[in-house]
Amino acid sequence: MLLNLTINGEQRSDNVDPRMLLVHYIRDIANLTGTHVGCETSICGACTVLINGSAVKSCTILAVQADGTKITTIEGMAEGDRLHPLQEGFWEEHGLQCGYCTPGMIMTAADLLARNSNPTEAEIREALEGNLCRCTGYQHIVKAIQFAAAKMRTSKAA
Amino acid sequence: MFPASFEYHRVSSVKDALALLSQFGDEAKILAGGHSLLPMMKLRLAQPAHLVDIGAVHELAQIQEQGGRILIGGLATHHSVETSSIVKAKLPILAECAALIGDIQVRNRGTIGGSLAHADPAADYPAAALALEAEMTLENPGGKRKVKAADFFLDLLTTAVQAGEILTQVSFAALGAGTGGVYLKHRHPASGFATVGVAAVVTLKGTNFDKVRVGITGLGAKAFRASSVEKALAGKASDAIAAAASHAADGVDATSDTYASGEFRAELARVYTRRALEQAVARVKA
Amino acid sequence: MAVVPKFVGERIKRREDPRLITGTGQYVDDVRLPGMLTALVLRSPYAHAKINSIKLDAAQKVPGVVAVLCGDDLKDKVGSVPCVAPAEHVPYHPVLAQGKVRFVGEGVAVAVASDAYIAQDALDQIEVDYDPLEAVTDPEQALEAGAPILHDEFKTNSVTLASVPNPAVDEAMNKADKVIRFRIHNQRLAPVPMEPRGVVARWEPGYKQLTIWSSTQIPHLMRSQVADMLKLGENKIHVIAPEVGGGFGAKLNVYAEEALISHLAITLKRPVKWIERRRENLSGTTHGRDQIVYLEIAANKDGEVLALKGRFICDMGAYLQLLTPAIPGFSGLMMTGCYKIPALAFDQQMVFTNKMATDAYRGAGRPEAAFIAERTMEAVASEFNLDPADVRRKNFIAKASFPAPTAGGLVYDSGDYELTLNKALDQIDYNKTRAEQAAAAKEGRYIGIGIASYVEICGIGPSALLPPKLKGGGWESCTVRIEPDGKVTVLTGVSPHGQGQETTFAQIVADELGIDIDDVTVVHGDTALVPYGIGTFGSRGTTVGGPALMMSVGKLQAKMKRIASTMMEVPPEQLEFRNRTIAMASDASKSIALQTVIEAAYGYKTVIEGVEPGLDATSFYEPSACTFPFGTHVAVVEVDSQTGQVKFLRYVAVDDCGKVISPLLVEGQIQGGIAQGIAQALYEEVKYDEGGQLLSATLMDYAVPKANMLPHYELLSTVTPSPVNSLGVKGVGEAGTIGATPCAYNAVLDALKRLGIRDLDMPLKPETIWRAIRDAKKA
Amino acid sequence: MKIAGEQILSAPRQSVWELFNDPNRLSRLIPGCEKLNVLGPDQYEGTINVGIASVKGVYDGKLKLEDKRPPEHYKLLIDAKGKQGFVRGSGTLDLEARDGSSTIVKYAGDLQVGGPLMQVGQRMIEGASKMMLGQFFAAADAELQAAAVGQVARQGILVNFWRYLVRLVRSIFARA
Repeated sequence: MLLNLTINGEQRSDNVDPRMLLVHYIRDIANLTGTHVGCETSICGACTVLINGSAVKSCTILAVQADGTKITTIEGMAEGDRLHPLQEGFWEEHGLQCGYCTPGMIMTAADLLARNSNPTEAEIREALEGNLCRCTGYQHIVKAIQFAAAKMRTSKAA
Repeated sequence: MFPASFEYHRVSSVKDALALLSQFGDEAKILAGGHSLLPMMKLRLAQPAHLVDIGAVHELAQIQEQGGRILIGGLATHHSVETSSIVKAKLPILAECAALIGDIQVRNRGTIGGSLAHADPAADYPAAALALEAEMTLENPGGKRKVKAADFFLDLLTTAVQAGEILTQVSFAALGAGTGGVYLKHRHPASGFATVGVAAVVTLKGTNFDKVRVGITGLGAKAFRASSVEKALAGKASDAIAAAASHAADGVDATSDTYASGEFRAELARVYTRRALEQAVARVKA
Repeated sequence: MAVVPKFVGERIKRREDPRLITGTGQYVDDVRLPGMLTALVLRSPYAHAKINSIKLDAAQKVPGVVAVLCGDDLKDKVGSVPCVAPAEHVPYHPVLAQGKVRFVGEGVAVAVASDAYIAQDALDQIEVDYDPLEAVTDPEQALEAGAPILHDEFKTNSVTLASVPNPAVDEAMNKADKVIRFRIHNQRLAPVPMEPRGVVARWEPGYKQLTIWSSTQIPHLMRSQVADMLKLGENKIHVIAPEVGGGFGAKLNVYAEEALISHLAITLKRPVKWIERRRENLSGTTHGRDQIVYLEIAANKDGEVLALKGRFICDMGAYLQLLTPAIPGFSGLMMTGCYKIPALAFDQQMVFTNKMATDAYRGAGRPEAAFIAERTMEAVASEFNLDPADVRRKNFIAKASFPAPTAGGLVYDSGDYELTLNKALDQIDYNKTRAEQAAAAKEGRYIGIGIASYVEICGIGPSALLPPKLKGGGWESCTVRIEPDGKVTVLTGVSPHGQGQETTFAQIVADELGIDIDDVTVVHGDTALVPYGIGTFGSRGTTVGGPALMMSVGKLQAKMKRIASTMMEVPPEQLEFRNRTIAMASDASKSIALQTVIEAAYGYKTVIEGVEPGLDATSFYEPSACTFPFGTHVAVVEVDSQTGQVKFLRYVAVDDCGKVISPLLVEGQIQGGIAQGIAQALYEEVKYDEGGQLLSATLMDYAVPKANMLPHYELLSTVTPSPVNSLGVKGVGEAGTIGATPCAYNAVLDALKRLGIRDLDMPLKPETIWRAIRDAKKA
Repeated sequence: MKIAGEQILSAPRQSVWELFNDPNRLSRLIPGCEKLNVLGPDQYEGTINVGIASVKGVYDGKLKLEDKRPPEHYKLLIDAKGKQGFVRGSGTLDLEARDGSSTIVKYAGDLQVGGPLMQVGQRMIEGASKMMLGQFFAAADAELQAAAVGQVARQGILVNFWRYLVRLVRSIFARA
């Protein structure tokens, strides 16, 4: 069936099988492979993208359910060569090792920072309930998100 | 990870959805947020032939206050409940319960109607719905009917929602003066579900309990009202909490799984009931 | 090198990251090839069953399906999944089951289709007629008479029995004030890299060339084994380990699918992709640990430990993967830990059970050893009512004793164990925390302080220590090429997957050659590009790969100095690399631009005798010995006595991994390691029921810790360079894990000490703790 | 998985025994049972269609009765499998006369449940089995009572479940 949506600002129209999951649409039809699959049970969060600004697990949504929405994936975070503050934060603070969970982490953090511009360490850890990382032990991820929060607050104030 | 084929129907009204349900009967399933159904479909444990997507029935997502009651549409996401100014002001315990469901991503997508109708034995909402004496509106081709929370949860994954019906609204009485509620859960370390979750809503008259309602989830096959705890507290002061809470698991065939035995779950139910009641009382007094 | 390093030792941002934070890295599942098909594997739901028949025809008829095969179709076409470690009984291990299945998750059939949805439709149509057999999942029961036998040909479930006897141990047991005995179970764990495994294979018939993209830690070793399995020349197989989303030992292996998917690509003449699903990952990718030890400790009242004796029962699972029976050896050899325990004896009984094979998992044998050593210290402290910190001090190998031979026959390279203990206790303010603990106890609260000092073995070392069948040793390779434009390409045999050698190796090269770090590119994980290498595991990337890099850099430095010396007419030994020049050490104004030397090497207009054209050097570094990083972790926890829940109040780690190339990356390795160590102590457990059903088959049940389940780590360090290699590095990939498990465990047990609780099984789940408290209070 | 429990059925022991040995009637009591054919003496094969919420599956299996001691005891061996998993194991059934008109049924079993269903739903398997047992005994009780008044409860569980629902709906509307 016909699916119309906007992904990272680009309008698309594709014919998809209704049973196709959104994550497979993003990866295999839209060819945006930065969104990953890490589990089958909506736990790991590697597939997190934004739908109309809200973080969601794209493995637990049918592509057809996203009809008419605006989707942002990790590929849509930077503006040209200018990294998003969260991307900068993960780089500055060594918030990633193997990098597989990173896109999902960044998308969830984007939702968190949209709601709470100055989260505490405890709030960040709680917000990451739906994202697993096996490499970092999370501490540098927390710092990365704090870095981004500070930077976004400053640029907002300016 | 790869659902079986099905026919997809997107509807824009409850009426259309009900018509499809009666047309396809048992072969059709309602798709709201999809966070209960799609996980089963991905593993091919559920293979409905028809999916009726009600996601576009926007009026079902509304949260409003009417005549002293808070009306929450079945499609309201956990996130919208968690952040609704109406819910935060009038039913703070429900907002807190919603905030403890799953994770940010799940809360952005999962719906109150989907969660209640699925009746996972470890879901959070049923405990709060029971303690808040919620009333569910079920629509069928013949009209609407209302079911009280106490009559809604029938068994494991089984509710009063009949084949061909849709849960369209959940209604709550706003918490009045002298009333406070708390929801506490022991989160399963992997799934995030409630190993045990306890919602306690208390109304005090002076220093004594006027009304106590305790909803417990996770302990058995379905969420339930801990009536023996409630009875034990009737008219008593808060020093009766510890003794009353010891009845939290009375008469319940407690679930065992790899994480927690029934015996441990029962103990968690008692401990969390006591703590929830104590904190609820503290809230009223504050 | 006289010049002050500009990059080494600095917190350099990783050069891997720009692609990973923008979603442009390429993991196996991101490989897209024209005409590519997708394969899915049907797996056994039974732990032990005879296969009577498999009906594939309905599956083959599903539209879009290209092929459906089962084990019998592959007989004599694909060889056994290899185990290179020595064992008495090494079973035939087919890539898809033949005749019998032996664990839940064993591959039974494969469907290849135009996409995964259709492949799954096909799997649903396959009918397998099984005859269930009795299964055995407990390794001790598996050894009993009458237990179901997994591999009939051996007539026993014993894989092998390895004994290291020592009469001195019995003497010590006789003369000690006390012999303490207890049982330890290091439970079965799943490595769970966030990226599951995956394979893409492409066959180019015209060239008879096979390309395999695999999420592996060992591209070359895997190539050698797959070549054997498929009977292809190694020069006809090109293996690429693209971006690899974590390994933790689980990808230090050769798996059925690497050969199976290659075979399918060859026979179908189309590229085939297989991506592991998480349930397959939890059931069919190697597990770790699952080791029981009956421990005997001979100790004196003053806390001195005289001898250790261990009887190990090691659960190997149903088949032997690449190194399965080799892992427990490290636990035996290292079980004396940082302590000068003079006598050690152990035997290790390895056992087949109806479970997935165990193999390396972060630490591979050393976490078990450290756990034994640290439980030993705690047991002695409890027995004689001594402070656990003092017992450790009493038994530590003294700083002056290095290089220190151990009872396990190893020689520890360098160390100062007491320094890390003291530093950690200072940081936590030990005496004050003990006082707070006592005050809290008076309020009925349960606070515990856990200490663990560890030493581990890295950079596993002379090749003689590795199994002969591995087709590779303990060495590592590296090519360094200075390109004509002055940019440097490093081609390393290690295969990092998160460790960050693209950054650390660039730091080293930039400093050595006096160039900018941005001029260096590090290439890895591609057998067509890099020299034969051993790969990344056992904390060897920098420890063994680093010195190989240094050797090649050294060769190029010498060559460039010779060229510069000819051009400058200065003896080469008076020259050094400095800020893109080669300059006289005594007079920096006398210099020649590096680029001029490079152009001379490539242009070769002036022939220098004994100097070949070009600037390309390859080296193979064979370590003379292993390295032994160490440290002390201290945790403070509070236990909720009513719910059994554990809350961390502090976590302090003092680690010494020798010289540090990148403090930032070292922190990252330690933090991630601690998380996995705590996970073993408190959360994770692969659980099979008695019939062999896997009960922790999804991440809904297997509790990989989340951010809110882990503490904030306070990291400190000491630096004791290793004398073994030119960089002075010791390795850091596994240290955190090895220290953290006993530390977290000891903290919880310390909290419960006043109830008389001394021994609980891991993971210390709330229910385990609650039961122990309840029972103790009843008693 | 070990299950054990007891249930009181309102019929004399002999009637219960007869019911539990009659494949035709049993097939109406087993939740979702689509067929139950006699393979030989005390051996049956059948198909059940189990559905709890959206999770549905068809299971084919064999059932064997052993160690029969009428009218009080038998052992039951079960081996059933479907696309989503399998159930195999054994159990015992003991009937004790409670009084002239009712019987205590004691059951104990050790079941192995495996396959995808178990992998994904281990936390609910126990609850699901209890629920199905509950349905079975409710249907059995209704069957016995109907038989007692000379009726045949033709559709076993479905009829009973429907009656239950009708009662429930009535009670809800009565309260509203």
